[in-house]
Amino acid sequence: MANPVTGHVVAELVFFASIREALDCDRLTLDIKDGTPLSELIDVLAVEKGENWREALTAENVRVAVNQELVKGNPRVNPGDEIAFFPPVTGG
Amino acid sequence: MANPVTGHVVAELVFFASIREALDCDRLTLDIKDGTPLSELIDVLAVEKGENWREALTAENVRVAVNQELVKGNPRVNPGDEIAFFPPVTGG
Amino acid sequence: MVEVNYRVVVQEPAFSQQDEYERLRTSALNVGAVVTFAGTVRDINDDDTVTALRLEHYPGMTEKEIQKIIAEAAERWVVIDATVIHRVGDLHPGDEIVFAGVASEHRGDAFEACAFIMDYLKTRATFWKKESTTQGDRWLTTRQSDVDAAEAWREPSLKE
Amino acid sequence: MVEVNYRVVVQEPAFSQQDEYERLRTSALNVGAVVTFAGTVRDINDDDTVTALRLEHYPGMTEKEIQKIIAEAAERWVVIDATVIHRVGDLHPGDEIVFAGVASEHRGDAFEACAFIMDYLKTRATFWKKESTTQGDRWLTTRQSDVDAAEAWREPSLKE
Repeated sequence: MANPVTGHVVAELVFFASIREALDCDRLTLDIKDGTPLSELIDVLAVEKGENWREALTAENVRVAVNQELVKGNPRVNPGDEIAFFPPVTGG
Repeated sequence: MANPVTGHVVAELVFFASIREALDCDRLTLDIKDGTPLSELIDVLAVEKGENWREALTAENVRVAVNQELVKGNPRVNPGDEIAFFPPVTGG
Repeated sequence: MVEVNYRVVVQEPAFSQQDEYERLRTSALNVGAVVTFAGTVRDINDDDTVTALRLEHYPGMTEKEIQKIIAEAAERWVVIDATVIHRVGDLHPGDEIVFAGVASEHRGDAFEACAFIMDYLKTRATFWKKESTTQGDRWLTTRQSDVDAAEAWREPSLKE
Repeated sequence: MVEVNYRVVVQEPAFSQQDEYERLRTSALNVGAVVTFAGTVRDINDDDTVTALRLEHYPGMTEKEIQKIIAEAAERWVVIDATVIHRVGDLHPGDEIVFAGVASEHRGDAFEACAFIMDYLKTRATFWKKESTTQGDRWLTTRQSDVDAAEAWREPSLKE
Protein backbone atom coordinates (compact mmCIF):
# COMPACT_ATOMS: atom_id res chain seq x y z
CA MET A 1 0.00 0.00 0.00
CA ALA A 2 1.38 3.42 -0.95
CA ASN A 3 0.93 6.64 1.01
CA PRO A 4 -1.14 8.83 -1.34
CA VAL A 5 0.90 11.93 -0.44
CA THR A 6 4.49 10.67 -0.31
CA GLY A 7 4.15 7.74 -2.68
CA HIS A 8 6.02 5.61 -0.10
CA VAL A 9 4.92 2.09 0.54
CA VAL A 10 3.35 2.17 4.00
CA ALA A 11 1.97 -0.24 6.57
CA GLU A 12 -1.76 -0.39 7.01
CA LEU A 13 -3.10 -0.72 10.55
CA VAL A 14 -6.63 -1.94 11.22
CA PHE A 15 -8.54 -2.02 14.52
CA PHE A 16 -11.63 -3.99 15.44
CA ALA A 17 -14.41 -4.12 18.01
CA SER A 18 -13.65 -2.69 21.47
CA ILE A 19 -10.16 -1.58 20.36
CA ARG A 20 -11.59 0.31 17.39
CA GLU A 21 -14.06 1.99 19.72
CA ALA A 22 -11.45 2.83 22.37
CA LEU A 23 -9.19 4.46 19.74
CA ASP A 24 -12.08 5.88 17.71
CA CYS A 25 -10.16 4.69 14.65
CA ASP A 26 -10.73 1.75 12.34
CA ARG A 27 -7.80 2.17 9.96
CA LEU A 28 -4.66 4.25 9.44
CA THR A 29 -1.46 4.05 7.44
CA LEU A 30 2.03 4.46 8.86
CA ASP A 31 5.43 5.01 7.26
CA ILE A 32 7.73 2.36 8.70
CA LYS A 33 11.14 0.96 7.82
CA ASP A 34 11.76 -2.63 6.75
CA GLY A 35 11.89 -4.96 9.75
CA THR A 36 10.44 -2.58 12.30
CA PRO A 37 9.71 -4.44 15.55
CA LEU A 38 6.03 -4.26 16.46
CA SER A 39 6.94 -2.64 19.81
CA GLU A 40 8.64 0.22 17.95
CA LEU A 41 5.59 0.73 15.76
CA ILE A 42 3.54 1.06 18.94
CA ASP A 43 6.10 3.56 20.33
CA VAL A 44 5.57 5.69 17.23
CA LEU A 45 1.80 5.55 17.65
CA ALA A 46 2.06 6.48 21.33
CA VAL A 47 4.03 9.59 20.38
CA GLU A 48 1.87 10.56 17.44
CA LYS A 49 -1.54 9.66 18.87
CA GLY A 50 -1.16 9.56 22.63
CA GLU A 51 -0.24 7.14 25.42
CA ASN A 52 -3.77 5.79 25.47
CA TRP A 53 -2.92 4.07 22.17
CA ARG A 54 -0.07 2.18 23.81
CA GLU A 55 -2.38 1.11 26.60
CA ALA A 56 -5.07 -0.07 24.22
CA LEU A 57 -2.69 -1.95 21.91
CA THR A 58 -0.60 -3.63 24.61
CA ALA A 59 -3.43 -4.56 26.98
CA GLU A 60 -3.74 -8.16 28.03
CA ASN A 61 -5.63 -10.27 25.52
CA VAL A 62 -5.02 -8.02 22.51
CA ARG A 63 -4.55 -10.18 19.41
CA VAL A 64 -2.29 -9.07 16.58
CA ALA A 65 -2.45 -10.36 13.01
CA VAL A 66 0.05 -9.52 10.28
CA ASN A 67 -1.30 -10.01 6.78
CA GLN A 68 -4.26 -11.82 8.29
CA GLU A 69 -2.18 -14.38 10.17
CA LEU A 70 -2.09 -14.30 13.97
CA VAL A 71 1.33 -13.45 15.40
CA LYS A 72 2.78 -13.64 18.90
CA GLY A 73 5.48 -11.72 20.75
CA ASN A 74 7.25 -8.88 19.00
CA PRO A 75 7.50 -9.74 15.28
CA ARG A 76 9.15 -7.43 12.75
CA VAL A 77 6.80 -5.77 10.31
CA ASN A 78 7.39 -4.20 6.94
CA PRO A 79 5.99 -1.56 4.62
CA GLY A 80 3.08 -3.11 2.74
CA ASP A 81 2.00 -5.23 5.72
CA GLU A 82 -1.55 -5.18 7.02
CA ILE A 83 -1.35 -5.16 10.82
CA ALA A 84 -4.55 -5.84 12.74
CA PHE A 85 -5.31 -5.37 16.45
CA PHE A 86 -8.38 -6.94 17.98
CA PRO A 87 -9.80 -8.47 21.18
CA PRO A 88 -10.52 -12.20 21.59
CA VAL A 89 -13.14 -13.32 19.08
CA THR A 90 -16.76 -13.90 20.08
CA GLY A 91 -18.53 -15.17 16.97
CA GLY A 92 -20.63 -18.25 16.39
CA MET B 1 -57.51 -60.36 21.71
CA ALA B 2 -60.23 -62.98 21.28
CA ASN B 3 -60.19 -65.98 18.99
CA PRO B 4 -62.98 -65.30 16.49
CA VAL B 5 -64.04 -68.97 16.51
CA THR B 6 -63.78 -69.96 20.18
CA GLY B 7 -64.25 -66.56 21.76
CA HIS B 8 -61.25 -67.30 23.99
CA VAL B 9 -58.76 -64.60 24.75
CA VAL B 10 -55.64 -65.60 22.81
CA ALA B 11 -52.04 -64.51 22.44
CA GLU B 12 -51.08 -62.71 19.29
CA LEU B 13 -47.73 -63.59 17.73
CA VAL B 14 -46.03 -61.27 15.25
CA PHE B 15 -42.93 -61.89 13.14
CA PHE B 16 -40.70 -59.39 11.37
CA ALA B 17 -38.08 -59.16 8.65
CA SER B 18 -35.98 -62.29 8.00
CA ILE B 19 -37.97 -64.29 10.56
CA ARG B 20 -41.25 -63.36 8.90
CA GLU B 21 -39.80 -64.44 5.56
CA ALA B 22 -38.36 -67.70 6.91
CA LEU B 23 -41.74 -68.66 8.42
CA ASP B 24 -43.77 -67.14 5.60
CA CYS B 25 -46.01 -65.75 8.33
CA ASP B 26 -46.40 -62.25 9.73
CA ARG B 27 -49.03 -62.86 12.38
CA LEU B 28 -51.00 -65.65 14.07
CA THR B 29 -53.03 -66.16 17.21
CA LEU B 30 -52.54 -68.96 19.71
CA ASP B 31 -54.65 -70.29 22.56
CA ILE B 32 -52.39 -70.40 25.62
CA LYS B 33 -52.88 -70.72 29.35
CA ASP B 34 -52.05 -68.02 31.87
CA GLY B 35 -48.34 -67.98 32.68
CA THR B 36 -47.18 -70.18 29.81
CA PRO B 37 -43.37 -70.16 29.59
CA LEU B 38 -42.19 -68.83 26.24
CA SER B 39 -40.30 -72.09 25.63
CA GLU B 40 -43.58 -74.03 25.93
CA LEU B 41 -45.27 -71.71 23.45
CA ILE B 42 -42.44 -72.47 21.02
CA ASP B 43 -42.90 -76.23 21.68
CA VAL B 44 -46.56 -75.88 20.67
CA LEU B 45 -45.60 -74.03 17.47
CA ALA B 46 -42.98 -76.67 16.61
CA VAL B 47 -45.64 -79.37 16.87
CA GLU B 48 -48.36 -77.44 15.04
CA LYS B 49 -46.18 -75.78 12.36
CA GLY B 50 -43.00 -77.82 12.12
CA GLU B 51 -39.55 -78.04 13.66
CA ASN B 52 -38.32 -75.26 11.34
CA TRP B 53 -40.35 -72.87 13.50
CA ARG B 54 -38.40 -73.87 16.59
CA GLU B 55 -35.15 -73.34 14.71
CA ALA B 56 -36.19 -69.91 13.43
CA LEU B 57 -37.51 -68.69 16.80
CA THR B 58 -34.66 -69.97 18.96
CA ALA B 59 -31.77 -69.07 16.65
CA GLU B 60 -28.98 -66.94 18.04
CA ASN B 61 -29.78 -63.23 17.94
CA VAL B 62 -33.57 -63.59 17.81
CA ARG B 63 -35.14 -60.78 19.82
CA VAL B 64 -38.44 -61.26 21.65
CA ALA B 65 -40.78 -58.49 22.77
CA VAL B 66 -43.87 -58.98 24.91
CA ASN B 67 -46.39 -56.17 24.61
CA GLN B 68 -43.76 -54.16 22.77
CA GLU B 69 -41.15 -54.41 25.51
CA LEU B 70 -37.98 -56.43 24.92
CA VAL B 71 -37.70 -59.50 27.14
CA LYS B 72 -34.84 -61.89 27.88
CA GLY B 73 -34.66 -65.53 28.89
CA ASN B 74 -37.86 -67.54 29.23
CA PRO B 75 -40.59 -65.22 30.51
CA ARG B 76 -44.13 -66.39 31.13
CA VAL B 77 -46.72 -65.09 28.70
CA ASN B 78 -50.46 -64.75 28.96
CA PRO B 79 -53.59 -64.69 26.85
CA GLY B 80 -53.96 -61.15 25.48
CA ASP B 81 -50.20 -60.64 25.16
CA GLU B 82 -48.64 -59.51 21.91
CA ILE B 83 -45.46 -61.54 21.43
CA ALA B 84 -43.03 -60.40 18.73
CA PHE B 85 -40.03 -62.22 17.24
CA PHE B 86 -37.49 -60.30 15.19
CA PRO B 87 -33.81 -60.12 14.23
CA PRO B 88 -31.44 -57.37 15.44
CA VAL B 89 -32.61 -53.99 14.23
CA THR B 90 -30.97 -52.22 11.29
CA GLY B 91 -32.70 -48.85 10.93
CA GLY B 92 -31.30 -45.36 10.83
CA MET C 1 -38.69 -37.69 34.21
CA VAL C 2 -37.64 -34.47 32.51
CA GLU C 3 -40.36 -32.81 30.45
CA VAL C 4 -39.44 -32.57 26.81
CA ASN C 5 -41.32 -31.67 23.67
CA TYR C 6 -40.89 -34.12 20.85
CA ARG C 7 -42.21 -35.19 17.49
CA VAL C 8 -41.79 -38.82 16.41
CA VAL C 9 -43.12 -39.98 13.06
CA VAL C 10 -42.73 -43.14 10.97
CA GLN C 11 -43.93 -42.51 7.44
CA GLU C 12 -43.44 -43.43 3.79
CA PRO C 13 -43.18 -39.91 2.30
CA ALA C 14 -40.06 -37.77 2.33
CA PHE C 15 -39.71 -35.15 5.06
CA SER C 16 -39.10 -31.44 4.69
CA GLN C 17 -35.79 -30.39 6.24
CA GLN C 18 -36.97 -26.78 6.27
CA ASP C 19 -40.25 -27.49 8.06
CA GLU C 20 -38.62 -29.71 10.66
CA TYR C 21 -35.82 -27.23 11.25
CA GLU C 22 -38.27 -24.32 11.61
CA ARG C 23 -40.38 -26.22 14.10
CA LEU C 24 -37.32 -26.87 16.27
CA ARG C 25 -35.89 -23.35 15.91
CA THR C 26 -39.15 -21.66 16.90
CA SER C 27 -40.04 -24.17 19.59
CA ALA C 28 -39.17 -21.74 22.42
CA LEU C 29 -37.54 -18.34 22.88
CA ASN C 30 -34.58 -19.83 24.70
CA VAL C 31 -33.53 -22.02 21.75
CA GLY C 32 -29.96 -21.03 20.87
CA ALA C 33 -28.85 -24.09 18.90
CA VAL C 34 -30.48 -26.52 16.49
CA VAL C 35 -28.59 -29.60 15.30
CA THR C 36 -30.08 -31.80 12.61
CA PHE C 37 -29.02 -35.12 11.16
CA ALA C 38 -30.26 -36.57 7.89
CA GLY C 39 -29.31 -40.02 6.68
CA THR C 40 -29.56 -40.98 3.03
CA VAL C 41 -29.41 -44.24 1.10
CA ARG C 42 -25.88 -44.72 -0.20
CA ASP C 43 -25.28 -46.23 -3.62
CA ILE C 44 -22.58 -48.58 -2.33
CA ASN C 45 -22.69 -50.86 0.71
CA ASP C 46 -20.04 -53.45 1.55
CA ASP C 47 -18.64 -52.88 -1.95
CA ASP C 48 -21.86 -53.84 -3.73
CA THR C 49 -23.97 -51.47 -5.78
CA VAL C 50 -27.27 -50.84 -4.04
CA THR C 51 -30.27 -50.43 -6.36
CA ALA C 52 -33.07 -50.25 -3.78
CA LEU C 53 -33.83 -50.58 -0.08
CA ARG C 54 -37.01 -51.79 1.60
CA LEU C 55 -37.60 -50.71 5.17
CA GLU C 56 -40.08 -52.34 7.51
CA HIS C 57 -40.80 -51.65 11.17
CA TYR C 58 -42.88 -52.75 14.15
CA PRO C 59 -45.70 -50.18 14.29
CA GLY C 60 -46.33 -49.03 17.83
CA MET C 61 -43.15 -50.42 19.36
CA THR C 62 -40.96 -48.32 17.08
CA GLU C 63 -42.53 -45.05 18.16
CA LYS C 64 -42.37 -46.06 21.84
CA GLU C 65 -38.69 -46.96 21.59
CA ILE C 66 -37.85 -43.65 19.93
CA GLN C 67 -39.79 -41.73 22.57
CA LYS C 68 -37.80 -43.58 25.25
CA ILE C 69 -34.53 -42.64 23.51
CA ILE C 70 -35.53 -38.98 23.40
CA ALA C 71 -36.54 -39.09 27.08
CA GLU C 72 -33.15 -40.59 27.94
CA ALA C 73 -31.38 -37.85 25.95
CA ALA C 74 -33.39 -35.23 27.85
CA GLU C 75 -32.21 -36.74 31.14
CA ARG C 76 -28.58 -36.33 30.09
CA TRP C 77 -28.60 -33.01 28.22
CA VAL C 78 -30.70 -29.85 27.97
CA VAL C 79 -33.20 -30.77 25.25
CA ILE C 80 -35.89 -28.20 24.56
CA ASP C 81 -37.41 -30.11 21.67
CA ALA C 82 -36.50 -33.13 19.55
CA THR C 83 -37.75 -34.65 16.33
CA VAL C 84 -37.24 -38.05 14.76
CA ILE C 85 -38.79 -38.92 11.40
CA HIS C 86 -38.03 -42.32 9.93
CA ARG C 87 -39.18 -43.42 6.52
CA VAL C 88 -40.36 -46.94 5.69
CA GLY C 89 -41.24 -48.67 2.41
CA ASP C 90 -39.23 -48.63 -0.80
CA LEU C 91 -36.28 -46.26 -1.03
CA HIS C 92 -33.51 -45.72 -3.55
CA PRO C 93 -29.93 -44.39 -3.50
CA GLY C 94 -29.93 -40.68 -2.70
CA ASP C 95 -33.28 -40.86 -0.87
CA GLU C 96 -33.47 -39.57 2.67
CA ILE C 97 -34.17 -42.30 5.26
CA VAL C 98 -34.11 -40.59 8.60
CA PHE C 99 -34.19 -37.12 10.15
CA ALA C 100 -33.19 -36.37 13.74
CA GLY C 101 -33.09 -32.89 15.20
CA VAL C 102 -32.54 -31.35 18.61
CA ALA C 103 -33.18 -27.80 19.80
CA SER C 104 -31.27 -26.73 22.88
CA GLU C 105 -29.97 -23.62 24.59
CA HIS C 106 -26.35 -24.34 23.68
CA ARG C 107 -24.58 -26.18 20.92
CA GLY C 108 -22.83 -28.79 23.06
CA ASP C 109 -26.11 -30.24 24.31
CA ALA C 110 -27.69 -30.12 20.85
CA PHE C 111 -24.76 -31.95 19.20
CA GLU C 112 -24.43 -34.62 21.86
CA ALA C 113 -28.16 -35.26 22.26
CA CYS C 114 -28.65 -35.56 18.50
CA ALA C 115 -25.69 -37.93 18.07
CA PHE C 116 -26.91 -39.98 21.05
CA ILE C 117 -30.43 -40.24 19.61
CA MET C 118 -29.06 -41.51 16.29
CA ASP C 119 -26.69 -44.01 17.92
CA TYR C 120 -29.46 -45.42 20.09
CA LEU C 121 -32.00 -45.38 17.26
CA LYS C 122 -29.61 -47.52 15.19
CA THR C 123 -29.42 -50.23 17.84
CA ARG C 124 -32.83 -50.01 19.55
CA ALA C 125 -35.58 -48.81 17.22
CA THR C 126 -37.43 -51.67 15.52
CA PHE C 127 -36.59 -51.10 11.87
CA TRP C 128 -35.19 -53.61 9.40
CA LYS C 129 -33.61 -52.98 6.03
CA LYS C 130 -33.60 -55.29 3.04
CA GLU C 131 -31.20 -54.22 0.35
CA SER C 132 -31.41 -54.99 -3.36
CA THR C 133 -27.94 -55.04 -4.87
CA THR C 134 -26.50 -56.13 -8.17
CA GLN C 135 -25.45 -59.27 -6.21
CA GLY C 136 -29.04 -60.02 -5.12
CA ASP C 137 -31.29 -59.16 -2.19
CA ARG C 138 -30.19 -59.38 1.44
CA TRP C 139 -31.36 -58.43 4.91
CA LEU C 140 -28.83 -56.15 6.51
CA THR C 141 -27.17 -57.28 9.69
CA THR C 142 -26.10 -55.16 12.64
CA ARG C 143 -22.80 -53.36 12.19
CA GLN C 144 -20.35 -53.75 15.04
CA SER C 145 -19.49 -50.05 14.64
CA ASP C 146 -23.12 -49.16 15.44
CA VAL C 147 -23.12 -51.39 18.52
CA ASP C 148 -19.84 -49.80 19.63
CA ALA C 149 -21.17 -46.26 19.05
CA ALA C 150 -24.21 -46.90 21.25
CA GLU C 151 -22.07 -48.65 23.85
CA ALA C 152 -19.69 -45.67 24.02
CA TRP C 153 -22.44 -43.47 25.52
CA ARG C 154 -22.37 -45.65 28.64
CA GLU C 155 -18.83 -44.53 29.35
CA PRO C 156 -18.23 -41.17 30.97
CA SER C 157 -17.50 -38.93 28.00
CA LEU C 158 -14.50 -36.62 27.93
CA LYS C 159 -16.87 -33.86 26.90
CA GLU C 160 -19.19 -34.09 29.87
CA MET D 1 -3.76 -31.56 2.33
CA VAL D 2 -6.98 -33.50 1.90
CA GLU D 3 -9.19 -32.22 -0.91
CA VAL D 4 -12.54 -31.01 0.37
CA ASN D 5 -15.39 -29.07 -1.16
CA TYR D 6 -16.57 -26.18 0.92
CA ARG D 7 -18.68 -23.05 0.91
CA VAL D 8 -17.79 -20.21 3.28
CA VAL D 9 -19.83 -17.03 3.31
CA VAL D 10 -20.04 -13.99 5.59
CA GLN D 11 -23.17 -12.02 4.84
CA GLU D 12 -25.86 -9.78 6.33
CA PRO D 13 -28.96 -11.60 5.03
CA ALA D 14 -30.49 -14.71 6.59
CA PHE D 15 -29.55 -18.07 5.09
CA SER D 16 -31.85 -20.80 3.80
CA GLN D 17 -31.55 -23.99 5.81
CA GLN D 18 -33.21 -25.91 2.99
CA ASP D 19 -30.86 -24.63 0.26
CA GLU D 20 -27.76 -25.25 2.33
CA TYR D 21 -28.94 -28.71 3.34
CA GLU D 22 -29.79 -29.64 -0.25
CA ARG D 23 -26.40 -28.50 -1.50
CA LEU D 24 -24.67 -30.72 1.06
CA ARG D 25 -26.96 -33.71 0.55
CA THR D 26 -26.55 -33.71 -3.23
CA SER D 27 -22.85 -32.88 -3.17
CA ALA D 28 -21.83 -36.43 -4.12
CA LEU D 29 -23.39 -39.86 -4.55
CA ASN D 30 -21.51 -41.27 -1.57
CA VAL D 31 -23.04 -38.82 0.90
CA GLY D 32 -24.78 -40.88 3.56
CA ALA D 33 -25.04 -38.34 6.38
CA VAL D 34 -25.61 -34.60 6.64
CA VAL D 35 -25.30 -32.84 10.00
CA THR D 36 -26.24 -29.19 10.30
CA PHE D 37 -25.91 -26.71 13.11
CA ALA D 38 -27.76 -23.40 13.34
CA GLY D 39 -27.14 -20.87 16.07
CA THR D 40 -29.70 -18.23 16.98
CA VAL D 41 -29.69 -15.07 19.07
CA ARG D 42 -31.04 -15.89 22.52
CA ASP D 43 -33.24 -13.42 24.36
CA ILE D 44 -31.32 -13.82 27.62
CA ASN D 45 -27.55 -13.73 28.17
CA ASP D 46 -25.87 -13.75 31.57
CA ASP D 47 -29.34 -13.08 33.07
CA ASP D 48 -29.89 -9.84 31.13
CA THR D 49 -32.56 -9.35 28.48
CA VAL D 50 -30.96 -8.98 25.07
CA THR D 51 -32.69 -6.56 22.72
CA ALA D 52 -30.21 -6.55 19.83
CA LEU D 53 -26.81 -7.80 18.73
CA ARG D 54 -24.32 -6.18 16.35
CA LEU D 55 -21.77 -8.44 14.72
CA GLU D 56 -18.61 -7.21 13.06
CA HIS D 57 -15.77 -9.18 11.49
CA TYR D 58 -12.39 -8.87 9.77
CA PRO D 59 -13.19 -9.24 6.07
CA GLY D 60 -10.70 -11.52 4.36
CA MET D 61 -9.13 -12.96 7.50
CA THR D 62 -12.46 -14.40 8.67
CA GLU D 63 -13.01 -16.40 5.50
CA LYS D 64 -9.41 -17.65 5.52
CA GLU D 65 -9.66 -18.79 9.15
CA ILE D 66 -12.88 -20.68 8.47
CA GLN D 67 -11.36 -22.35 5.42
CA LYS D 68 -8.43 -23.45 7.59
CA ILE D 69 -10.82 -24.88 10.17
CA ILE D 70 -12.66 -26.86 7.50
CA ALA D 71 -9.35 -28.13 6.09
CA GLU D 72 -8.31 -29.26 9.57
CA ALA D 73 -11.65 -31.05 10.02
CA ALA D 74 -11.10 -32.79 6.68
CA GLU D 75 -7.71 -34.03 7.88
CA ARG D 76 -9.32 -35.63 10.92
CA TRP D 77 -12.60 -36.98 9.55
CA VAL D 78 -14.13 -37.96 6.22
CA VAL D 79 -15.61 -34.68 5.02
CA ILE D 80 -17.16 -34.72 1.56
CA ASP D 81 -18.41 -31.16 1.72
CA ALA D 82 -18.79 -28.46 4.37
CA THR D 83 -20.56 -25.14 4.60
CA VAL D 84 -20.21 -22.24 7.01
CA ILE D 85 -22.38 -19.15 6.72
CA HIS D 86 -22.00 -16.44 9.32
CA ARG D 87 -24.14 -13.36 9.48
CA VAL D 88 -22.89 -9.89 10.39
CA GLY D 89 -24.64 -6.59 11.07
CA ASP D 90 -27.66 -6.02 13.29
CA LEU D 91 -29.49 -9.05 14.63
CA HIS D 92 -32.29 -9.59 17.12
CA PRO D 93 -33.43 -12.37 19.47
CA GLY D 94 -34.65 -15.33 17.45
CA ASP D 95 -32.54 -14.42 14.41
CA GLU D 96 -30.20 -17.01 13.00
CA ILE D 97 -26.52 -16.07 13.35
CA VAL D 98 -24.57 -19.00 11.99
CA PHE D 99 -25.00 -22.14 9.90
CA ALA D 100 -22.50 -24.98 9.78
CA GLY D 101 -23.08 -28.18 7.85
CA VAL D 102 -21.05 -31.26 6.98
CA ALA D 103 -21.77 -33.99 4.44
CA SER D 104 -19.97 -37.28 5.01
CA GLU D 105 -20.30 -40.96 4.25
CA HIS D 106 -21.19 -41.86 7.83
CA ARG D 107 -22.84 -40.10 10.73
CA GLY D 108 -19.93 -40.27 13.16
CA ASP D 109 -17.68 -38.21 10.91
CA ALA D 110 -20.45 -35.73 10.09
CA PHE D 111 -21.32 -35.15 13.76
CA GLU D 112 -17.73 -34.80 14.95
CA ALA D 113 -16.55 -32.63 12.05
CA CYS D 114 -19.53 -30.27 12.41
CA ALA D 115 -19.07 -29.93 16.19
CA PHE D 116 -15.33 -29.39 15.70
CA ILE D 117 -15.92 -26.68 13.08
CA MET D 118 -18.28 -24.82 15.43
CA ASP D 119 -15.95 -25.12 18.43
CA TYR D 120 -12.99 -23.82 16.43
CA LEU D 121 -15.05 -21.11 14.75
CA LYS D 122 -16.02 -19.82 18.18
CA THR D 123 -12.42 -19.37 19.27
CA ARG D 124 -10.62 -18.64 15.99
CA ALA D 125 -12.83 -16.89 13.45
CA THR D 126 -12.55 -13.10 13.62
CA PHE D 127 -16.05 -12.08 14.64
CA TRP D 128 -17.04 -9.81 17.51
CA LYS D 129 -20.43 -9.35 19.11
CA LYS D 130 -21.77 -6.25 20.80
CA GLU D 131 -24.94 -6.84 22.71
CA SER D 132 -27.66 -4.34 23.55
CA THR D 133 -29.40 -5.32 26.76
CA THR D 134 -31.83 -3.64 29.09
CA GLN D 135 -28.70 -2.99 31.22
CA GLY D 136 -26.90 -1.16 28.38
CA ASP D 137 -24.52 -2.08 25.55
CA ARG D 138 -21.50 -4.35 26.00
CA TRP D 139 -18.90 -6.18 23.95
CA LEU D 140 -19.09 -9.86 24.66
CA THR D 141 -16.03 -11.54 26.12
CA THR D 142 -14.78 -15.04 25.46
CA ARG D 143 -16.55 -17.76 27.40
CA GLN D 144 -14.27 -20.18 29.20
CA SER D 145 -16.62 -22.99 28.12
CA ASP D 146 -15.89 -22.14 24.47
CA VAL D 147 -12.14 -22.15 25.09
CA ASP D 148 -12.47 -25.49 26.86
CA ALA D 149 -14.59 -26.96 24.06
CA ALA D 150 -11.98 -26.06 21.43
CA GLU D 151 -9.18 -27.27 23.69
CA ALA D 152 -10.88 -30.64 24.15
CA TRP D 153 -10.36 -31.51 20.48
CA ARG D 154 -6.61 -31.59 21.09
CA GLU D 155 -7.04 -34.55 23.43
CA PRO D 156 -7.47 -38.01 21.98
CA SER D 157 -11.24 -38.43 21.99
CA LEU D 158 -12.88 -41.50 23.49
CA LYS D 159 -14.80 -41.81 20.24
CA GLU D 160 -11.83 -41.96 17.91
